[in-house]
Amino acid sequence: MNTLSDSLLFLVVALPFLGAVLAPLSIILLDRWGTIAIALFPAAALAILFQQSAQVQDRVAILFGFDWIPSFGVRFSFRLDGLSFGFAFLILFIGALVVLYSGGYMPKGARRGRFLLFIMLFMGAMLGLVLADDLVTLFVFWELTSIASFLLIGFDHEREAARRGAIQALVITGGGGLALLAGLVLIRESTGLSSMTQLIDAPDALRVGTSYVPILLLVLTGAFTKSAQMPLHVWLPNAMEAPTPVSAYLHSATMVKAGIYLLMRTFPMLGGTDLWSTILPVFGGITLVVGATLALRQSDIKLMLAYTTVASLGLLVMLIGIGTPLAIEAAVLYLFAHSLAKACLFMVAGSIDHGAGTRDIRALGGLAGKMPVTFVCALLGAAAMGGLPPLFGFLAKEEVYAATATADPIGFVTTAAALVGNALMFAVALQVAIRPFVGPLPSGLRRAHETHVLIWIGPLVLGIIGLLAAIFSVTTHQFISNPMSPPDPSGALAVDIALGFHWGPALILSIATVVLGAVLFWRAARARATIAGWLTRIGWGPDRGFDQFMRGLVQVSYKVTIALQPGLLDVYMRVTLAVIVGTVWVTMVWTNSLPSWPGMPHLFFYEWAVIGIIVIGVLVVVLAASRLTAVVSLGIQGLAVALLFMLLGAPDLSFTQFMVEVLSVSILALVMTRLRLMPADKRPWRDMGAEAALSVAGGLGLALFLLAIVQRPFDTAVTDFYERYSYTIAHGRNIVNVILVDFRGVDTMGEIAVVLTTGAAILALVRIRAAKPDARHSRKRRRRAGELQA
Amino acid sequence: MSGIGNILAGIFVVMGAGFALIAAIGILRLPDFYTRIHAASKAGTVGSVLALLALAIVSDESAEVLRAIAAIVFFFLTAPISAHLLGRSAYTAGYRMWEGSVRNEMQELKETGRVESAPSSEAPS
Amino acid sequence: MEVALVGLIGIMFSVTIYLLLSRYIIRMLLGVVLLGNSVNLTLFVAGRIDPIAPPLIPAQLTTPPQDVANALPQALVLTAIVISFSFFVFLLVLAYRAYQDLETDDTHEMRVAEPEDEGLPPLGY
Amino acid sequence: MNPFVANLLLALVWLVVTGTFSLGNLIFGFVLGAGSLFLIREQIGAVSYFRRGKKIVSLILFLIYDLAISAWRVARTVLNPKLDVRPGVFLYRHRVSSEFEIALLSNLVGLTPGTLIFDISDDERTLFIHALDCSDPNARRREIRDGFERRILELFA
Amino acid sequence: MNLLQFSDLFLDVCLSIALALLCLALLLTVARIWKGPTLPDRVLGLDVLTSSAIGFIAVIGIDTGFTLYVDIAIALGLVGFLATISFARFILTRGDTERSPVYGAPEPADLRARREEDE
Amino acid sequence: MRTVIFRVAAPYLTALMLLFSLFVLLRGHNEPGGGFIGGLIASSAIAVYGMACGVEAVRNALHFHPIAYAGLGLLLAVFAGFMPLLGGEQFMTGLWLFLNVSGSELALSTTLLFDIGVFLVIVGAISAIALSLEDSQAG
Amino acid sequence: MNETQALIDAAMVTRDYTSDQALVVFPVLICFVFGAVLLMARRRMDLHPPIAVTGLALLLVADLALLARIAGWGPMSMAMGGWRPPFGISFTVDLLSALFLTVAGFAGLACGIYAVASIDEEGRRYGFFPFLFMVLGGVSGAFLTGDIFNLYVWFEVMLIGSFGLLILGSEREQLDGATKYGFLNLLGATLFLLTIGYCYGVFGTLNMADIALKSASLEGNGVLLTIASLFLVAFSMKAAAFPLNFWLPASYHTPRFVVSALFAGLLTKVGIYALIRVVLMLFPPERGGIGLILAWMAALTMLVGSLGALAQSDLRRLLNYVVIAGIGTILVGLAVPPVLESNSAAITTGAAAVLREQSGLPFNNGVSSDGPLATGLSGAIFYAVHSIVVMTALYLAAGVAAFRTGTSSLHEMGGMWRRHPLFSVLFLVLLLGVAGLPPFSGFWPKLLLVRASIAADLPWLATTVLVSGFLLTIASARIFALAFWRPLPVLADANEPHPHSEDGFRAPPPGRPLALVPLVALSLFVVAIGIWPEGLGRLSFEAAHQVLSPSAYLASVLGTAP
Ligand code: NA
Ligand code: NA
Repeated sequence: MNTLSDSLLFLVVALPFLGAVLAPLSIILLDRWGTIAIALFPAAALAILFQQSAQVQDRVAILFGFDWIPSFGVRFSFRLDGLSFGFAFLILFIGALVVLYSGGYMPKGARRGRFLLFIMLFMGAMLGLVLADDLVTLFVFWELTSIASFLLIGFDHEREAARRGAIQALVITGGGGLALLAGLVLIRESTGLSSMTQLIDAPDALRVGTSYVPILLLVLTGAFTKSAQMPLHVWLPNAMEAPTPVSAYLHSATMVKAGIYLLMRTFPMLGGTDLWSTILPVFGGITLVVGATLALRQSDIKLMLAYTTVASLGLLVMLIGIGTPLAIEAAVLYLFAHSLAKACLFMVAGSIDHGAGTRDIRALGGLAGKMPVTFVCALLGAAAMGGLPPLFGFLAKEEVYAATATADPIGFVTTAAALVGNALMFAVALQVAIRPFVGPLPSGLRRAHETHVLIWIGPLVLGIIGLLAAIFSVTTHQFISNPMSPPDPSGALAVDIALGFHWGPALILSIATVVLGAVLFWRAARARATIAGWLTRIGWGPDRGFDQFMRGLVQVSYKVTIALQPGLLDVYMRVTLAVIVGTVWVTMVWTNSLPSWPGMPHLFFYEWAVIGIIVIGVLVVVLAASRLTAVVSLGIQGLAVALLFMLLGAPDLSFTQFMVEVLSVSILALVMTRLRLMPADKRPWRDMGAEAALSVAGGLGLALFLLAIVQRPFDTAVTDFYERYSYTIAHGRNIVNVILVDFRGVDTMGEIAVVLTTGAAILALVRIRAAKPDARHSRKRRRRAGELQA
Repeated sequence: MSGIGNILAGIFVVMGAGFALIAAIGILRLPDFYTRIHAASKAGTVGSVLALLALAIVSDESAEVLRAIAAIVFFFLTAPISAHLLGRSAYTAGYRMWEGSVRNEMQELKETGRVESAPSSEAPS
Repeated sequence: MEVALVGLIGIMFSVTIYLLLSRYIIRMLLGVVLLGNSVNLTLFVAGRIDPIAPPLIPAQLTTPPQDVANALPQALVLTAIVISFSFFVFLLVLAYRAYQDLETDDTHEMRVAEPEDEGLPPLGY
Repeated sequence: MNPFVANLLLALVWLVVTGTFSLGNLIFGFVLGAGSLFLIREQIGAVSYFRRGKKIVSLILFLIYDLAISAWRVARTVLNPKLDVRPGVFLYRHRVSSEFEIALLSNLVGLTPGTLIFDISDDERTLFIHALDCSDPNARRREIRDGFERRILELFA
Repeated sequence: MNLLQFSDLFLDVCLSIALALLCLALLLTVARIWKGPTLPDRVLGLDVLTSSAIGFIAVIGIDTGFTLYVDIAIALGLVGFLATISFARFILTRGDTERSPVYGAPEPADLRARREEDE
Repeated sequence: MRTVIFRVAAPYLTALMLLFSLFVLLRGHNEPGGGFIGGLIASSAIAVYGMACGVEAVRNALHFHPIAYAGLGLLLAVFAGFMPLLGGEQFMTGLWLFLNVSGSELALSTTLLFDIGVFLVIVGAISAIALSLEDSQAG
Repeated sequence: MNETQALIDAAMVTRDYTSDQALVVFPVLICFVFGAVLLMARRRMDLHPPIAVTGLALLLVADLALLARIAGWGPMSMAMGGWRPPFGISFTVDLLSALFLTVAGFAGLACGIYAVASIDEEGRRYGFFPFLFMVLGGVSGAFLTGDIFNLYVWFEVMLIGSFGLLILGSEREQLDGATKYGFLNLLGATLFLLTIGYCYGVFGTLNMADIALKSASLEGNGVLLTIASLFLVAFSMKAAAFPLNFWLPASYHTPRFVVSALFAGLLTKVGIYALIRVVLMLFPPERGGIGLILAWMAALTMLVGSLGALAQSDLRRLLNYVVIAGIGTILVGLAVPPVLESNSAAITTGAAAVLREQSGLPFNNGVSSDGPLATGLSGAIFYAVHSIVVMTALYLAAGVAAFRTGTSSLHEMGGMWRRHPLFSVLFLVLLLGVAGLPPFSGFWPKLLLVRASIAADLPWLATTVLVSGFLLTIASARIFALAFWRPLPVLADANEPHPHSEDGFRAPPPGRPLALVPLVALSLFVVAIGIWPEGLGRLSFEAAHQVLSPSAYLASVLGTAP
């Protein structure tokens, strides 16, 4: 691996990001033609990539990268092999066309620059994702695609539907991403392997590990969310709120394929088990059939395409689940065909929208004359999607049928699913390609016109590529699709690929597809109504479910939060004190560290008297019917404590306690009695009992723990030190004071900072009086806003 | 000297404590706030002053003696003031006097403009 | 002696907790004062209370003559007293100001920062 | 020079000369100084100083005497099982002049047990005195007039 | 037994008696504070408590030989005075407070009743 | 409140208390006392003065805002800790200077300076609190 | 004289004192000096901003110098008063302290600059900047001190300073919020003091290094568990961990935005610091018993925080809960089970081990040899640093947003994406950072925490981390959609007064460029750490190591112990 090619390969990853940074500037300087300049970035990247194609065809994996975060064991490393090459090709190629397309499609102004920035950002993220070797690096790019798509889907942010679509995509794919993260971390923690290359080199490491099942489920969750498998597909149709270039790019060729990429990538180490070949075909098959059915129900072209995308993704998942070399090969081909065709058709949809002002299939017709180029594009795209020869889609579909038919033991089911799905998709493709262009021109479409060259160039190129790829299928296969599929253990290239008819079940199934599709197309309106009827009868779908989930989440959160944070200080105190008391008791009992039974203390009578006065004072504080009595009793207690300190040989303490206590009580009485307050502490009986129990338990617990401690031997080294050096070095005869100003002077420094700040804080508290009406006003305002919302 | 000092101190201590007790009994027994002030401020002060005096006698530090004397002066200065301020404030704030009080010339003066018991020379103009 | 003090501390903590559980800020403030005292006593007792001579070094000597009380907890408690006094005064004034503006000292009625009628956040997008 | 300052200086000189810095020695020095000043009182115009000193001493002695008497009275009242009190407020129109003298008089009257300065009229001429035993206000007034007031008047004459 | 020994013994006995008397005094004062019934009564109780405590300090000072406790007594006297006069001041101004509350509307009857119950 | 008795006596009482507070402050290193207790006594003195003679009198007497004294106190304390750093000692190491003044020893030290800082903080802060509360109740 | 010298040699630290040691006290000194000077300069309000910003910049410089010193040469200590530890108070700085200190200084400076633009004359007059310095002084002291009682004192300095900031404005909300904040925090601080009392009663010492040594020799003693648990409760209150978090959502939204920003960044993190320092370092054998409780607390705290964030309609109250979720995430790192052998061995061998050469730490393959606890702890430290920066920035940004829309209610906000695109991007970066999405700073520590919990066989804890991140992602997306994307809702009442006159938004416009400077700096940090986390990651790892095998720390404190 030499440095130059390394750097060049890094450039592949970096170029889209570079383009992103320059996009706004380019638009400002060159207006819509600036998009051409930006399209050069992916084009350049593509060129660099193709330099490596020889090695890729030889199934040599090119590794490049550097230590990113050595302390986490994370490398910024990439792996260019057949699989990533194929995906990278799609991303860059379609990406470049989409960039051009957006130049024509997006309205003028700064928003175009911003849009292009996001598109390029997404392109970089996607490219990084498919090229990443290190698992963490992969995840970083994975999430980056979610973020970029959030911004893109919500691009028309002033519409609520766009915001909803963006949030939905982020929630679903982001949630899946977290599952993926868990899976990746689990892989690393259970095997110690941290890159795809390492995993590929030890393909059985995961399957034999004890964590296989959780890893598989987590990775699949990630892949399924991104690749819109039922019932997590809902975000995809809703993402159609995004501008059409976004749909053409993200929702045909790239983002939705990230999951497929992940499945293909992990197939060698996770695939081939019963679990794998059960889950994937089931989810994939259901997604295929349901997605295609729902596609037929739609009348908005973009939505029709979106649901067929869902169906296609289901088909891909099903194929990967089948997991035979043939199936994988078929998946690769289908992936390729689908990406080209779907991107083309989305762009066509955008072109129609742009030129005719609507995307509703029922309002469209007769545009062939007005928008001839678009019509051609539509035909090419639809033919590829429908699997008609001589387009690449046809080849793919042949392989699909070959693969499903040979799937064991579920061949019949998968084939049936594929047939139904393909037929439905064929019908939809026909609708998209035919309906808007033939028949009479509705009056509303008189002003329809062909669109800007930047708009139609993309689909046209894609359509032609679809054609060429099929015509030169051997080259295509050699270049792209063969390296993408994992090397067959048997070594033989089992797939025979050429543009021609394969006599056998595959052809029969293809014909059946076309026939069935044509019928459905013929009765499209009826079918739409029927499906709509079913949906109404079901009445509920994951899309509504999402709204319910979000609302429910907020409502549950609200209830939980209100319950946990009721806004009542006494509740807060109760919980806090209960935690403290519980901690003392539980740990003390748990560790059996209760004190031993103490002997009767020997006290002088006046010591008893002082303690007695404290007890009386304290009890009066709590029992007093009036708060004045309570305050003054507090003073009694304080004075007695001060006396106690004096009796115990703490004159400084006594000194301070006297002063502080008297001051506290005076201030308390002065301030408190100015207020009209409840004289007594009225609690309900039940509360009173519980709180008294808590109090007694607390007092007892804290005291017992103290007793347990004072029964232990005590190390007086520190105090001995103070006694020894208080006078001899610190020149002070009052050891306490020497501690305060010398031995532990820093405490005192903090203490005076507290006092100083208290003074300043009280000054602020007393002096600043806010204008009260404002506050009330704001509350009212808030409430009214809430009503508005409701 | 010390022996006599000790004996003197002992006597003063007991007297002081006795006065403190008298003050306590006084505020417990006397009928209203205004009469209790007498017990509190007078007997209480005398009690603490006597105890301090005893301490001054016993102490062999002259500085402490001086401080004890200063304290006594301070107590003598402050006791009447606090008693005066307390009583006056309570009266002004409207706390009633005991019904058993024999006269209130202040009230009398305010209501009638003159005081019966006082000789005319005593009455304010 | 320690046992007696421990018992005292237990009682003080019980009352403290009971007061702190009150709905009324003024009661809680009483609890705060008691809390400070209880904790200070705990700190004091934790340093053991065997010798009860004050930790002072008489003139002519360079170290204390006999066993003196543990000086360290005294210093700690002194610091703690000052700090808890500061906090007490602040909270007291805060309660006063709160009463002025919120017209209550019942924490159940002080629902300004976390109003009862807050309502759900927007449920849309 | 103020005779008191002179006396104090003499006491300090005594301290320095004897080299013993103690309270007792200071007081002793003060007394010695007073004695030496007393000898030359005519020459240095310290006659009034000594006269006033005598008055002050007499006031203090009277205060102690009065304090003892009335403390005993209060004690007897309080401890008497029958609790025979006849409290009341009487007024007293004093004759002293300066604020300081008023304050001093009030303080002394207030200090003695049994009497309490209740209020002072706005013109500060009349003291309202609460007495524990107010059965004979004129007797109380007489006691004050012949006791503290006379001595204060003499002192500041 | 010479004079010194006798005087020491005498002083000891006296101190014990004094302590007993003071303890009694403290307890009785506490009783008055408990009973009230008015704020001034309680303030007065605190005042007596303070002066009893001063006596207590002095006696303990003599008893333990740490006569420097006199300073604590002085400080207590100072701060006790401050407390008493500030209470006095408060009692004086409270009349005004009652008639026209500083903030808000006139005092409602129920609150007034509570306040009176308070005394 | 400001009756003649109190008014006349208050300045003397205040002076007496202030004197005592300084005494307590200065001898704190050797006997019970120190900056904190001294400061509390001094603040009590100022409070007594304020009650007898009014807030304005106190403000005039202090001249600067009380919180400034407190700030000065903290600065002094910090400075006392900082001085030894200049001399290459650890923070807050006590530096002592024993002056022989006419036979008696006068001890100056950073710990004393520190204690004076404590004193000022307490006096300043408590006076500031008292005065602001006083104002708020007047207004 | 020789005799005196002998005494001094026995009692005082006589080792060579290098001038860079003075750095240890500078943070506190700077704060106190500037706080005091600003308090004294009451007549010159115009001078407050320049003086304050100078002081804050100085503080940050001192913190950075200290960090550089510690990162280069290991822990450092200063014996206050020259008294030999454990007898005097020593300030001891290891990487953990220095790291927290530096970030605190950064947040402080950011808030200070923002405040210059946003705090009005009245706020200045009544001490905004002095309070700011006092809070920072308390925080710095808490990070620096090596003495447990002294730690309490710094807690209180910080607390009272925060009171001052909290009530600045005296609005009704503030009075209510401050009441709850005040009582609960006072209770927490007092519990801390009480526990110090118990701790002193057992060990007879207050020096943390000394306690660490002694507690290792008392291993298995039941009393220690109670003490450690009480410390845990006390610090959890400070850190606002569930179920002791009440005070935070009750108060953090009431003061000025810049104050919330400072609090959110700093105060709870001091609780975290104390948890690490005291519970992890002083009572390592006891951790086994409380590790599981910590794990539960962590999980519940995360959920309470992230659910709370979803439940709020006011942006600031929402952020309060985000702070709590962050605390829960940090706690995860403290909850994973320890590896006891290496840890307690380092301590029990006592003074000899203390001086043992610190072994080179293996970072090469990133799999720490000390197992999940080291990974988790470094994740916690990393996350704490991230959280300080991002939460400070978020509250500041919320202030700007509230000013620009005149409200902080999600019902009423809107339209900023169109009108203030750059600011919106800034806000978005912060939201993504707080949600823990890559490539922003919040992701990396989360990765470590997930790794640690999975390695420690606590999959449910890892799940909770991820779920909480998921919920926060939802909350962030909602904020962004509602407040930024959505057009400004039209209020029904056209006669509505101009929203800027509302309480809380009366301050002069923080929309001024000056207010954006700290915001940009903080956001750059979030991005920079997201893209290149190695520096902070390495520091966190080393800091965690120093905590878990504290020989260097102990050596720096007790290095010359007899
Ligand atoms: Na925080
Ligand atoms: Na906090």
